[in-house]
Amino acid sequence: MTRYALRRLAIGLVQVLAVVTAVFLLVQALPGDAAVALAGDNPDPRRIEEIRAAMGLDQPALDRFGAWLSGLARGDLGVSLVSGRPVVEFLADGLGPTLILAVVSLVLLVPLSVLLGVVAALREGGVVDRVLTTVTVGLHSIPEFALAVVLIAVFGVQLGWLPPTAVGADLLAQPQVLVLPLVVLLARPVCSVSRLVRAGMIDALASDHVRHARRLGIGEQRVRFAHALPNAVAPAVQQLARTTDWLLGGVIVVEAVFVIPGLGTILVDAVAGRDLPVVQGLAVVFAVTTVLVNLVADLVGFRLAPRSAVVA
Amino acid sequence: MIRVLLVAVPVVLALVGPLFVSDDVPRGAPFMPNSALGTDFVGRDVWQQVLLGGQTVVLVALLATVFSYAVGVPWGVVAAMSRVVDDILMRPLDLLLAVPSLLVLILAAAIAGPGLPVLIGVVTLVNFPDVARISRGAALEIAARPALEAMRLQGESWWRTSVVYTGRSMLRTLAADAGVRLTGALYLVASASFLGVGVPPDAADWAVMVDRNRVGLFLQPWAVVVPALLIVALSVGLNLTFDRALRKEAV
Amino acid sequence: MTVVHVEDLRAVAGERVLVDGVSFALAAGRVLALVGASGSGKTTTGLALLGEHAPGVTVTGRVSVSGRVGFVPQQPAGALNPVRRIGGVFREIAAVLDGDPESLIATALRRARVPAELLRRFPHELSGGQQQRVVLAQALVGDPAVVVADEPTTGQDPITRAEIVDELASVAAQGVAVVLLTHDLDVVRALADEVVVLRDGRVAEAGPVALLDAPRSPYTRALVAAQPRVTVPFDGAEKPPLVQVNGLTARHRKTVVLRDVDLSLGAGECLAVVGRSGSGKTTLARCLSGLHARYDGSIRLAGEVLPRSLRRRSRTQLAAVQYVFQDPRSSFDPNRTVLAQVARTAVRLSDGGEEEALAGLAAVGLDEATVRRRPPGLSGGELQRAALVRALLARPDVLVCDEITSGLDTLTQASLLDLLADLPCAVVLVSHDLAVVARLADRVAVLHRGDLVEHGPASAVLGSPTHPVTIGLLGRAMEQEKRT
Amino acid sequence: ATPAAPQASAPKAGGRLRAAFAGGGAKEVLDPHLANLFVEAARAKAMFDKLADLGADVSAQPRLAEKWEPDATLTKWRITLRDTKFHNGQPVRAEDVLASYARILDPNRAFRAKSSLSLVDLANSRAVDARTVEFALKRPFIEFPNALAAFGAYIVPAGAEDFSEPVGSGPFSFVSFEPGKSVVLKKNPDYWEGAPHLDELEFVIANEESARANALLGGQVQYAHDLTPTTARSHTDGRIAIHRSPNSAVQAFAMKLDRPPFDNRDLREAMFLLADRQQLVESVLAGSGQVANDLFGKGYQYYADDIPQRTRDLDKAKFLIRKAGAEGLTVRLDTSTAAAGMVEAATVFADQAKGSGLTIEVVTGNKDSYWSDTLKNGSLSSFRSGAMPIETHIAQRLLSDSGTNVTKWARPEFDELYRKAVSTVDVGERTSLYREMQRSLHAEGGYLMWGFADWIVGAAPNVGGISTAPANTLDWARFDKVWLG
Ligand SMILES: Nc1ncnc2c1ncn2[C@@H]1O[C@H](COP(=O)(O)OP(=O)(O)OP(=O)(O)O)[C@@H](O)[C@H]1O
Ligand SMILES: Nc1ncnc2c1ncn2[C@@H]1O[C@H](COP(=O)(O)OP(=O)(O)OP(=O)(O)O)[C@@H](O)[C@H]1O
Ligand SMILES: [Mg+2]
Ligand SMILES: [Mg+2]
Repeated sequence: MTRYALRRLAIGLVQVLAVVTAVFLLVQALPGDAAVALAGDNPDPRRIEEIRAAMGLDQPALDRFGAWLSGLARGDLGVSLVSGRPVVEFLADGLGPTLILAVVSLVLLVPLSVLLGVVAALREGGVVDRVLTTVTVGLHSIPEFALAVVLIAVFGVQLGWLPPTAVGADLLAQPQVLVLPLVVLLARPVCSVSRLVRAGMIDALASDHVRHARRLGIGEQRVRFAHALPNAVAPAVQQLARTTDWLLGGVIVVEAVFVIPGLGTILVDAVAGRDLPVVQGLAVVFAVTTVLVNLVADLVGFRLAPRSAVVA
Repeated sequence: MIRVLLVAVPVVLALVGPLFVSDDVPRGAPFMPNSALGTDFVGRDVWQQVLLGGQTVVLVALLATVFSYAVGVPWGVVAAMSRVVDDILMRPLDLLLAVPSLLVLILAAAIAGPGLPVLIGVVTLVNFPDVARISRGAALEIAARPALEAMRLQGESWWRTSVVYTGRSMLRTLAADAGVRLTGALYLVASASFLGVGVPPDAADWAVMVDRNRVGLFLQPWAVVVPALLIVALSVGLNLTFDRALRKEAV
Repeated sequence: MTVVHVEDLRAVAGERVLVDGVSFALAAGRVLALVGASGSGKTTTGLALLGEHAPGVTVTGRVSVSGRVGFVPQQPAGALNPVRRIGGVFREIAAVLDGDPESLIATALRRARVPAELLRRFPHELSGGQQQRVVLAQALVGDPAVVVADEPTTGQDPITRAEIVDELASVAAQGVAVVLLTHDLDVVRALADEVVVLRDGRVAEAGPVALLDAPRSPYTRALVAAQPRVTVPFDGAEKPPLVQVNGLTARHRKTVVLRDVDLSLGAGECLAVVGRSGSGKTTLARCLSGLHARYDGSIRLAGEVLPRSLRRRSRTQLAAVQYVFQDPRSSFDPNRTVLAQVARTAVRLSDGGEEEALAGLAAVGLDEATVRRRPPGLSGGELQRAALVRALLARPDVLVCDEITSGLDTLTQASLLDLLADLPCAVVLVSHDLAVVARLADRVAVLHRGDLVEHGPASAVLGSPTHPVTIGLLGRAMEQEKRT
Repeated sequence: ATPAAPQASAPKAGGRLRAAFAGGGAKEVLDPHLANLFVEAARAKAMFDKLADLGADVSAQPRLAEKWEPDATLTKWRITLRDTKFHNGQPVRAEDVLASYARILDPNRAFRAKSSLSLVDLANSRAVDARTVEFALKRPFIEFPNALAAFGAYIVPAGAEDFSEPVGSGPFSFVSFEPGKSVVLKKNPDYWEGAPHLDELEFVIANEESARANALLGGQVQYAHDLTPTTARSHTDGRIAIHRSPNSAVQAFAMKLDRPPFDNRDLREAMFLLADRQQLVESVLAGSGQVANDLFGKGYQYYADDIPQRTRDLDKAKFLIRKAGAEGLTVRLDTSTAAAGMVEAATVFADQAKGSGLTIEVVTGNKDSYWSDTLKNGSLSSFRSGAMPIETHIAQRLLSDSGTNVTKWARPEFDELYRKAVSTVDVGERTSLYREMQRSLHAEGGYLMWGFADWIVGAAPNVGGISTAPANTLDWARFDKVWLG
């Protein structure tokens, strides 16, 4: 297992480098650059040239990438083109809110989606199942911003029960500002994860070993939760990994609508501003989390499906 | 019955809606309640926009889903055939999966500029690695089945073994996936509009309508609610239909 | 003391009567065998003792059992939860019973002869025989009054089979009533005190086990008569080799599962491959038929080296070597009719068509109405015959059959054996059943952990075995023979 | 149907006001010379002063400069500074002014005010005494105060380079900064124009318009900058007060005069006549604005308000199109989402051109490179501009050598008029020169300016003292005059 993890980490390193290179090329391919973005409306071409020179954008792209890479090797992510602040500071600023959102979402998501999936599976084809399917799929297909707009309009503005945004708030000191964003964040993953749990649970409940466990006189609740469920969650773990990835990758829409300045906001701003070092720094963070999250998911997956470890 | 209605209403509206739209639409002030569903954010009649706007949503979501499968399924099946090809084909996809899909969306759309083909391309790009992974898994399992080995022993052609049999056997797995994937495609189209990529901001498109008219939610809720409900109805209807089809097949 | 009492048991699925008026009683410490052809209602009756039935089946009649019923299902692998360690499940079972859990488990493990260190393992880390004993131990936790064992010996090699028989015998000796559902008459003879013969859900005959030696009902007589015996065959004349295997070493990933095997087989001969479970028999068969390409060494057909992979075999080469899978159901595509699939061989490999397929199928007793159904509509025995026809339509020089008789009742098995015996082509027969081997084989190859430990004419190998494994396999078979 | 902004009670001292602005994310900085976004401009204005700033009619008004006097050649300007101090207690000296301008004009850097100040001849400018600066200009320029009021031309203490805790002379002083999130300021009790009413001022960032509006509705902020007309219309129940600043931005289409088809004067006029400006204002600006007359700067100093308003005349337009031989022609209208409303306006205009013989095909381009693309490519494009003096508009966009001459309006006689105007001391004479320039632009220019958008700001009903001067002028976003009632 350890050897497997180490090998995966080595591959992960290559992947991170590849992602960073790809992102560099993509950002290079974008029309305009940081100078154009900074110059704003109706810019004077002369001024753009000046900004370009001031930012060092007149250097060949390859040189800049090389310099950035050698910095990375020393653990230095460089400085923002636009503001001149170290990229690490940006990431540190954005990571706080993003982590809070991601962690709280996951803590709520796992039990909730498992519960819904199990309930739907136990009533497969029945009214409860269909209602749950309709509600979760409905929520899954509503764009986040639409859901957010409605929730804010109703609970934030009309009823005034909850703060409509998190503007200027300290997320930990005023947890009530997190309620609406979390509801919006959870709507989609609850659907995708609970539907996988449901499908897995239906298969597991019909399996020979569950039938056999019942015959052995094991209580129904234990049969459901200790025998059927572990089999049902194995496929959902992969989906959870993708969700975690998504949560850590910055949930742009939710951050924008509720004014939570996390990694997603930084990403959008950095891409819009063509602030290449910041985009690169974010790409490193995203790629590393993806590699780690998927590794963890696979290790958990092996734990849940011991047979697959033999194959891997 | 409900299931059928949920799918049929949006699809029929999308397909035949444009036929009922007159060419010279009078423009008024934005968000005025002067007709059945009022006006939208640039003063166009919401009902006319609803009639016009289904085609792109349904088209983009359907085409992008179809393309994701058209690319992803052969990709996965070919990868499943040999270990060497597997590495060549699947490693780059791991890479693509390692870049957050929204970053892909933003970058790709920024490079290619707006337009429906671009949007379809981007949604396909975001979706097909997943499809390829699922198909590869399914194909690997099918390739090990005695039924396929028996066919090869019979000297069956590549077409019959790899395409007809493997394809058909993957249907169940893919059908289970398709409902959620279509929903995901609808959602991506809508999110693209929110991020301002891929579609012109005043396009007649249900997803764009939801985004652009949300500022007028307090003045003219229909402009948001009607297109949003149509999208939700389509997704829910499709998923219920797939669920039902799968349950039938399992029995 | 009677612990099981069944009276007028009926099971109906829609129009169809699955079990019709079955009655029997069983006392503690006694073994009752329910025998009969496939589909005769054995499992349905067994499940009724547990108060269970398949979905869509209605059960009526009186079933009374004093005490708990333990169940040993037909496939232990499926009954064990892949994600749970063995020990955890034992503790759960014990927890719902009275008494000290630790001692309950320890007793059950001792009775089923399961070593305690297995408790820390996952099911996939156990051998088939160990899995079988674990399932038995689960059934024995907390002194059940009755154990129902469904086909406990199917697909096991003679040595394992004998071990299972011993275990059940010792369970019965400890005062537990055992209901045995099987079509293996040797096992019945070895274990049972009483026999109930089922035919199409009705009791054809019932009584003490001795009735198998003097059956009254014609059906029972046919069942018993169809059972093959291990007999040492006569030597046939030595034939020029058709198939030659030289230095065959095969791997699954990195593990070597066959080591330096040399074999030969003459035209029209039958070569039986025997050995314990996991010894590499299937791998050998698959190498021959081109389904397993990762091997060193060579396989020649009539002097010509056969390409390793099917992809590179010509049509004639494909037709020349055909393979019949152990599990017929999974070797058919459930979505197309059996006829359509069988006929493809004729179309692709011998320029024939549907008529030839129909003729071939009719020859094994499958009428057109049956084969125009899809595979799920056919019984295992029928599919097995269809699979055989599918291979034979290629008019092969060599037919490789992997375990094609296990899981069949004696009558169906007998008709299949007749068919094989009359084939003009050479046959490679992989089998656990030495009686079948003795009946058909001209030559015998014995595999043990990937090594070919004995190879020669059947009379020599079966008549004077030299390797301990052969002796073991044969010894067990002969032992059972002797008991009858 | 808009409620008049309720004038809150009499000015009251104290309290903390939170103002929500769109931001540039974590890339924002506090260096006032780098200010680019509205929020940066508002923050810079709260902490710093310029020598001059733009008044309600977008003409330069003295600020840190108490007064200015040009010499007869208009190339030497003597500026007297107010007697005031930076937040650190140091006086504001002539030296600081020269150092600030030197920093902006540094050839190796690219500050936004650089081009406006480029006519200052720094080498020959000097500090006469601690409170008097004498600027030498490279050419005569009567509008030099416009340059002093240029965006970002703030006065910082000499030698200031680190702006993590900025020190200025403005009405508020720095307390704390979290990039992309908030800036907290406190009142400068010694401000030369009188201490602000507020004790504390916090700028928070919310990029989404709806988020700013919701935060205001939810009481999380008391001031929300840049709201849409729809939001203004949605909340007429008195929960929030809406403040509109007319003439804050102009919306237009730009035709290029140096290439077909708009090198044809008749066709340009036909375009002018095709536009139904009222409808554009109605549906694109949601009624929150005024019709424009193809001229920049309505209500600003020198604006030619005597030129009659153009209205739609389809028949004449058709005639002119035919005359220009453009019947059946399809023209491509480049637009993008680079500025709000541009795409919508383009679509509406394309609709209005239906049936005129000319077909307008709207092409939405990449928003990130739109402004540089539109300078070079295409013949017809969307255009939008914020407030600036008419002189600046002409200098930047309408002279032969202007950097952002989108319409390629290049006429020696027009350049000459401009040169004459900026060296004319007499206001009346200057005004008539500006009018002459505007008449020729109105008759045959390339800008089809169809509307002026209101700038909309929302505030809690108890907030008083919010001015309705156009965006980017002195009184816009001026929190030292604001109080919490
Ligand atoms: N749900 C059902 N509906 C209809 N028929 C069924 C159903 N379940 C089982 N049967 C039929 O009932 C008959 C008896 O089945 P059962 O499993 O008891 O047979 P068996 O004697 O155990 O056979 P085998 O030796 O193959 O295990 C079979 O013909 C089977 O096809
Ligand atoms: N796909 C596989 N991957 C890895 N090991 C395998 C695989 N298939 C078989 N083996 C191993 O190869 C060995 C030989 O397997 P094989 O199937 O040839 O045995 P067998 O003699 O046919 O046994 P049985 O009588 O149980 O069918 C066994 O130890 C088995 O565990
Ligand atoms: Mg059975
Ligand atoms: Mg085998």
